[in-house]
Amino acid sequence: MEKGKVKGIYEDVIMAGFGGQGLMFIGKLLAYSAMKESKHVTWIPSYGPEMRGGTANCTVVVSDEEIGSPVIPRPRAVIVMNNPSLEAFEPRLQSEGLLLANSSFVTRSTTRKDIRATFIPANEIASKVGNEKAANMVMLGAYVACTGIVSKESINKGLEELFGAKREFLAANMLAFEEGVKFVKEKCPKTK
Amino acid sequence: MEKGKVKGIYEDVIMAGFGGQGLMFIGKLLAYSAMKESKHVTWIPSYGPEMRGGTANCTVVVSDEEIGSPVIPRPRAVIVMNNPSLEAFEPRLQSEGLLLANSSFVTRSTTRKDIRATFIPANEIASKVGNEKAANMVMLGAYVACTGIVSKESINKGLEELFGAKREFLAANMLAFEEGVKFVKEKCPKTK
Amino acid sequence: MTGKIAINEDFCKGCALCVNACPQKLLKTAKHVSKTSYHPAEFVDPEGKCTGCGLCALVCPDVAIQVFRDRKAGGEKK
Amino acid sequence: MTGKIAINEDFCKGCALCVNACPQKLLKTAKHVSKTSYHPAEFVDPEGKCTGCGLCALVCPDVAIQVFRDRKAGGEKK
Amino acid sequence: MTEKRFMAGNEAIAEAAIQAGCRFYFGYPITPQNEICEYMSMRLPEVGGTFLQAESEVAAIYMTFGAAGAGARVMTSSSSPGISLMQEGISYIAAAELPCVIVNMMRGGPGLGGIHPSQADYFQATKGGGHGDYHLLVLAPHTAQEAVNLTMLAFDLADKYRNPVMILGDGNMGQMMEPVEFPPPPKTEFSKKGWILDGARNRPRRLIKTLYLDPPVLEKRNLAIASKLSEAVKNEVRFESFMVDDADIVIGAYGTVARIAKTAIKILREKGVKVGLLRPISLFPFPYQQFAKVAESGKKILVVEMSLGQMVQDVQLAVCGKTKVNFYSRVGGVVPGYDEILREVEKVVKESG
Amino acid sequence: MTEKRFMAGNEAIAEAAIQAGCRFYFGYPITPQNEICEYMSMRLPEVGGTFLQAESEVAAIYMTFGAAGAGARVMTSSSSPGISLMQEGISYIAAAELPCVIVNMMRGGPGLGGIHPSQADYFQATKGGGHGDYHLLVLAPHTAQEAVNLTMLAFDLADKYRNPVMILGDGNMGQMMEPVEFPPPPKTEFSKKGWILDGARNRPRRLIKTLYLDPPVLEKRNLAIASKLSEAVKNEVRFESFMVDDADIVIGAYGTVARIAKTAIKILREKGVKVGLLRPISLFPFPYQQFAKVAESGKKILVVEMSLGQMVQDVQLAVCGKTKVNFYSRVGGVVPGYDEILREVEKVVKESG
Amino acid sequence: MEVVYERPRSLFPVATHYCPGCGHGIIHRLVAEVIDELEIREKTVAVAPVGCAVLLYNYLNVDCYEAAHGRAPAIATGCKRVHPHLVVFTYQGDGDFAAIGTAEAIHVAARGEKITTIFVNNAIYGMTAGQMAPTTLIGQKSTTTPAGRKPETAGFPVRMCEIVATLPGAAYVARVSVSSPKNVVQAKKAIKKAFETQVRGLGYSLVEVLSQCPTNWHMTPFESVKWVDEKMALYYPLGEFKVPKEG
Amino acid sequence: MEVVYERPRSLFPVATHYCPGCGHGIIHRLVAEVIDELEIREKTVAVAPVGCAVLLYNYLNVDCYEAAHGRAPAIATGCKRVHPHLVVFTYQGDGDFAAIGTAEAIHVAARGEKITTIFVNNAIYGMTAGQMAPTTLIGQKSTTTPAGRKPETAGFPVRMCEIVATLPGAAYVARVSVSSPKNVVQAKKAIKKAFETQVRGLGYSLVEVLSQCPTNWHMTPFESVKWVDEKMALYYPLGEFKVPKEG
Ligand SMILES: Cc1ncc(C[n+]2csc(CCOP(=O)(O)OP(=O)(O)O)c2C)c(N)n1
Ligand SMILES: Cc1ncc(C[n+]2csc(CCOP(=O)(O)OP(=O)(O)O)c2C)c(N)n1
Ligand code: SF4
Ligand code: SF4
Ligand code: SF4
Ligand code: SF4
Repeated sequence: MEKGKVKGIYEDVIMAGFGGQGLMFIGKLLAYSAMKESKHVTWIPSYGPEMRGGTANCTVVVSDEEIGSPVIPRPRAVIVMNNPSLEAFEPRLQSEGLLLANSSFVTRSTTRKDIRATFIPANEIASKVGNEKAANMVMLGAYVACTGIVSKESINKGLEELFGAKREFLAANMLAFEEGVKFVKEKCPKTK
Repeated sequence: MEKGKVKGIYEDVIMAGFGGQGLMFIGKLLAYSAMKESKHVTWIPSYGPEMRGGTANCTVVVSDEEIGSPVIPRPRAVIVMNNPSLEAFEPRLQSEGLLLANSSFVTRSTTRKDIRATFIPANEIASKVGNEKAANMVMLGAYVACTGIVSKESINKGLEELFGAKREFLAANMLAFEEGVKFVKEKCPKTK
Repeated sequence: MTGKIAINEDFCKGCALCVNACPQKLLKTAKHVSKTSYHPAEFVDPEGKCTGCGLCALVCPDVAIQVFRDRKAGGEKK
Repeated sequence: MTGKIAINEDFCKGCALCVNACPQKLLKTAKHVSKTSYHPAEFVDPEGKCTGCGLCALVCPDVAIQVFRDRKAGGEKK
Repeated sequence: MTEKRFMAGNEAIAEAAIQAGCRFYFGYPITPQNEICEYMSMRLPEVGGTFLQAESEVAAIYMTFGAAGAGARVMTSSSSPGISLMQEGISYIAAAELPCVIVNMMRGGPGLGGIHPSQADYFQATKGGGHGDYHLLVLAPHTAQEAVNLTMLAFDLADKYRNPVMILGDGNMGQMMEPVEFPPPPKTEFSKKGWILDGARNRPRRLIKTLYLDPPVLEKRNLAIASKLSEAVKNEVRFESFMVDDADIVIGAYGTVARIAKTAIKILREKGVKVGLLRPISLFPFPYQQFAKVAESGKKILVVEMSLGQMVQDVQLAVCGKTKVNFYSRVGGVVPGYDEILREVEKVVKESG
Repeated sequence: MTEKRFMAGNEAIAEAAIQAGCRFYFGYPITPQNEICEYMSMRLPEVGGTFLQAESEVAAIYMTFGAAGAGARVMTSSSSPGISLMQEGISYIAAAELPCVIVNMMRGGPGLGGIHPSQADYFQATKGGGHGDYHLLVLAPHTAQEAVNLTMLAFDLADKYRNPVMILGDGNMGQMMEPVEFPPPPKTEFSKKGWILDGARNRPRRLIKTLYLDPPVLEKRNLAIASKLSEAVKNEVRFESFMVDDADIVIGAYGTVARIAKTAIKILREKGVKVGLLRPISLFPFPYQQFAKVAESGKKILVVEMSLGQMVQDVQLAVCGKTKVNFYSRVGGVVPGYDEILREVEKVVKESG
Repeated sequence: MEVVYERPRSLFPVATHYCPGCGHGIIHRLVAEVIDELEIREKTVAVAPVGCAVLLYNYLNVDCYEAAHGRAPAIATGCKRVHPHLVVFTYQGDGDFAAIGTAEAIHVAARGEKITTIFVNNAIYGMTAGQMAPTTLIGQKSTTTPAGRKPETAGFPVRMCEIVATLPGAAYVARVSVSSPKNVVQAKKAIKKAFETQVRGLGYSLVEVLSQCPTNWHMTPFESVKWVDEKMALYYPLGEFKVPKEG
Repeated sequence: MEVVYERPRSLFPVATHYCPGCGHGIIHRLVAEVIDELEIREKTVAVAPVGCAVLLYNYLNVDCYEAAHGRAPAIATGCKRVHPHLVVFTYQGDGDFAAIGTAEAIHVAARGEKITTIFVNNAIYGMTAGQMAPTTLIGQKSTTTPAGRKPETAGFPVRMCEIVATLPGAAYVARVSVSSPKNVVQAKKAIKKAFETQVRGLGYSLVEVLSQCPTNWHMTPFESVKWVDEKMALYYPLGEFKVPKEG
């Protein structure tokens, strides 16, 4: 929903990328973690054959009120993990909206001036901390850092509960998550 | 339709009996013959599994106007060829209506006083002229004699055209038909 | 071995399958018409030739035939 | 008998069935990612061992392989 | 004038189809429309056509799909349960925009029900028993002659709108024999050349499909079909207005019930009751305007159906509260007699003072 | 309060069914409801139930028939084309008065269409896509939690009225994950002892049938079913009235569209536009009276659907011309955004001055 | 004298609606006898077809479903899964089992569903008055093959036993006829084996019964049983196609 | 050097939507090659199934219908009856041909309809993402048999060739696979024979192709072709089940 249109806690985000980049995963994780904080949440995936091989996306809404539309025509934030996703969702981002792009795959810059865009070399970062597969967690860390919509603890618990995450997996993912937080804090000091 | 309710030529009749007694046949013949006299006609059978073994009936309407209802709740005339049919249709006959019963099979008399009932030993009559199977034609002859709704010639032509009747078959049936006419003329002189 | 049969006219439809099945030729189609307006099968065994073999009953589609047999025949119930 | 093959990277999905099919082991999965974001098959035949047998093409689900053979080999078109 | 033939409604429909150029029929037996099947099996080979008894109604409707896509004039027929089985296929045919004629000789339902006349498949026929937004064009004859004429028309409408057309009758309509004539069918020719599948010789290949995974594309397709149908709504409303002009009460009825109502009207008129009949011939498109006009002129309405109340909803939509819509019905295979209708009209007269 | 679980609508429905005592599920895969199938295949064996993947939707609905007749709580599910294939069976189940729950997660149609959300099977669900006079009870949840509650309710209603109940959702509803709780299901017990088939031990044998060849007998059956349904019409109307009281404009919408409308309403309210939502929860019986009341109080109505106009007819029937019924729709799998609904409301505001 | 043959108890003492000479009557009787002999009446559920035998339940004194055309196996499956201890059987004509219900027929066998099917093959559609069945013989006349069935347009008759026997889930598959006392005895044996197969939980059992339809064959009952022997049994050989491994 | 192998002309030069290693691609190619070799492209009509191959028409340059799930044989019949001179074939998955479309599959063969079916048996529902197919092997995991297919509840896999071969209307019936170069060569031969059978008007022809679905089997493409050879081909023996009498 558009900024300033409602009071209280409210965030929505579309996450998009190749199938296999773990977008669905971090979307669910975000929603679940927020739910554990007693917030209202919805998670809605794109579905169908286009997921196979092609790109996939999901939309997460978090609010302290009952959620109306789980479908977001003009999202407040967008996380994109590849070029086609940038093409698809950059135009839909609302003014002042947050664009988080994984620059390990997204090769062009944004053309919009009215948004807050951050390009994050998520795969490189994730590699550096030992697990390239956790690039998605880097992006989630960045998103959570920018919005503050859930706590790190909730994410940690979410990983454990929702995905029955094994100890090492948990640690590796949380490490990546924190790198994402760090990246944002360092590069975009404006963020709360 | 009820007597006196419409002007012009109009007759309706329900014919009922065992499957195999040739009721459908004479019904079609009557309708076809009347059609050939440029009258409007409808013929409608009872249909479905009850026809197998059980009783069957058909309704014929002849008129010089377009025919509305082909289904006749209270018929002007009823031809019954067995007891169940008498039970079924005697009560439905309208006041002053014509009941023609084949007394070779119908074993009880009518209980109604307000109708014109004639009991015709059609099988015996047909046997006498050499073809018991033509009992139906005896009944048709009686009906035509009572109502004058079609000419004998039309019936003759109808038999030929509709059923491609062979010469002998034709003759035998017309003979039975005439016996039916005769029976009525003799026994019920009131009939026109 | 002697036997006899009873035909239930309420059920018989006069199909005559029993007539053809009886090895002793003891069944025939009756002249009269039953209540259900069929010509039923008729058991005619003046000479007591019926063995109670039950073949008529075996082929009767209308289960109209009851078969009796002399005790000494000792035939199992079919 | 000598031959060679050409792999169309627009079609190849990197399934590696050809890699397994090549009797001369001349195919391998490339390090690089194609436009369609697969690691395509790569034809590596420095010693010219390819016979143009076409087995790789036979099993390729994406019709990504074109096979050439020396004229003198005179092999029929498959 | 052609010669009159004495035919049952089912046979008349079959013969009319053949005279309209139908050369392919796929069907599965079911009472009370077996005579269509049987007549086709006898007649089609005579005219070089193909009769095929399908293994089921599901197969029959898709054989119809195949033949229609191949460019043939094709028909199938069934009765209520069989038509229910065809709902997926009907939706597909409408989606693929293939012309064909489907006959439903309705019988009592739901379930196996009975084999006697019914009109309880009205909603299924007119609102879409299958999934998705589509509509059949639905024609409801009330005499055998009209069955002939409407069957011929049905093939033309199917071609004109590339849409399946349903002939909606009932057991009575199918079994009843009446004199019929076969006028030469309208010589309308609709070019099918542009879309039929007959081998991609000297032309780009063609496709008949209904899958559009991209929602905006499917939406466009849906809207295109809708706009085509709205053309039909404009052009193809058919009805009979029988003694309506001076009537105080107008009976709304179609098919068998309508002709029974005519008898009631004749009798009532002789009694001095001013009653008429507005008879929808096309059930889709429905003559909403005509009913609206009736309502606006202050006439009372009595809808009579062999269903628990289906067409009456369309009548209500049409009159929009402007007059009272009375309703009378018999169901389960019971055909209302003209005497019942007569009584109902008199009730309405009394109630309205 | 039970613990919140984070579940997709499809899974929530499946789990709710199980918690409501459903131990038998027969179905055939189709997007976008495969998760119901899959969840059932995993969970039912855990609770001693039976999951069976049928060879088709036709078989699935008749397996459901068989299990319902045997006295079990049973469910099947599918999406639009599959539901079309079930129409004959649904008519039979209604005719045989067997309780069961049928889920339709609607997708774009007609034909194969697409797999994205749609509401174009409204007529099929509410007016009867099968033959004969019958009605499903139809419930349309708009959140996963409501899907849970209505699924549990559905089993009770099915038993109470001995009638099939349909849960009508769409792809969004099925795929979307939300927190849900599973309240203990209502402890309503409906004695099935009197009619189920489980072997004629120490009692006269029983019959489950739908054939009544004698029209008057079938008519009686039809009327009995109708009178039972009219009870449901009296008792089971469910709806949500959201900010309707002081509204000038009332949106009529159900399911996914309704929740999207709620967002539009929140935004509009902040802008000072007095708009509300009347959300039918039961589509059959339809909240006619509630819409009539809205109309009588002079509010404008805007119906929004993912169909080319189906529920809007019921709204029109309800308001009977007493207010203008505006209509907005997206079809083919396109989900209307709250921004579009917002725009439409503003248009209505402008038009009505 | 002792009664050596009388009406089986599971059969209501009523006249049937079948035509004179129709095989359905014999087959009903055999099923009833088997039910009586196995003493399973109180745990038997019958599923009647759509076809001439739709009124089966007027004759058999057991719990009964009336199915939709062709769907009896699906209904039987639903019932059996709920009550595995019951004996569930379908009774189906050739239109029902071999045309509209082909998929249900194949798959109930493929699943090895523990039910029994009595499949009455009379080479015609009886109830709808004489249309071609999938089992109608080449050359045979019907109301939809007025010139006799031609394989070029109407295809070949389907042999269901041969098909079902290919499926591992089918435990007992046999074809019998009721055209003569000897065949009736055989038929009963097969029906009994089929029910026993189910009771023993071995899998699906199918008995195809060649059955005369004098009415729609336009023959006398006697001509019709001869036609079963002389024509039908040639194309549809009698015998057991599959028997449970353990005896 | 001469081109000894290249893309068949009847195949559009586009990438497919199939997963890496999927057998559909190979089978499409073989069909296209046969169409090219028989020079019948301009008189061929394909009927695409509902299943992963629903988009067949994006690849094959011939007139195409897209059928409803399981109904391709009925549509093909409608088309072929209108245009007997055309070559009409259906391309169907195992859900399409052996589950929902069983009746249509059996009866198109029973009628001896002069069409060809390419039946792609990948033992799973591909398009809907991995549910059990009628051909799923015992023990095989799928999303609706999470613990592996158990015959007691989910029944036994269906062998369509064996069934169809019992029908007189079927002229050519063969099972092949595309798991190795050798098998691909065999597969093509069978497909060619099948089309020739149709062209020569001999009856119905069916080629069942065992095909790998790496995605839903959760295997690499190479593992999946090995699984075809080592598991599937055991239950589904390769070979010709019926060949036309005259050669
Ligand atoms: C869906 C559906 N289609 C068709 C029918 C009509 N119908 C009733 S019985 C029957 C076939 C009867 O033949 P068969 O199964 O061989 O049994 P029989 O009557 O010969 O014993 C048909 C086609 C129906 N009731 N329902
Ligand atoms: C009537 C209907 N039921 C179900 C579906 C969903 N559906 C689409 S494809 C498919 C099965 C696909 O499996 P298969 O036929 O084996 O082909 P594959 O995708 O494996 O190639 C199903 C069940 C549908 N589209 N229509
Ligand atoms: S077999 Fe039975 S029904 Fe037929 S004639 Fe003999 S006793 Fe009567
Ligand atoms: S077989 Fe084909 S698609 Fe697969 S890797 Fe080799 S060239 Fe690429
Ligand atoms: S029509 Fe045939 S099958 Fe039906 S009852 Fe008569 S003889 Fe028997
Ligand atoms: S899911 Fe399986 S069958 Fe479908 S494209 Fe992928 S590999 Fe092929």
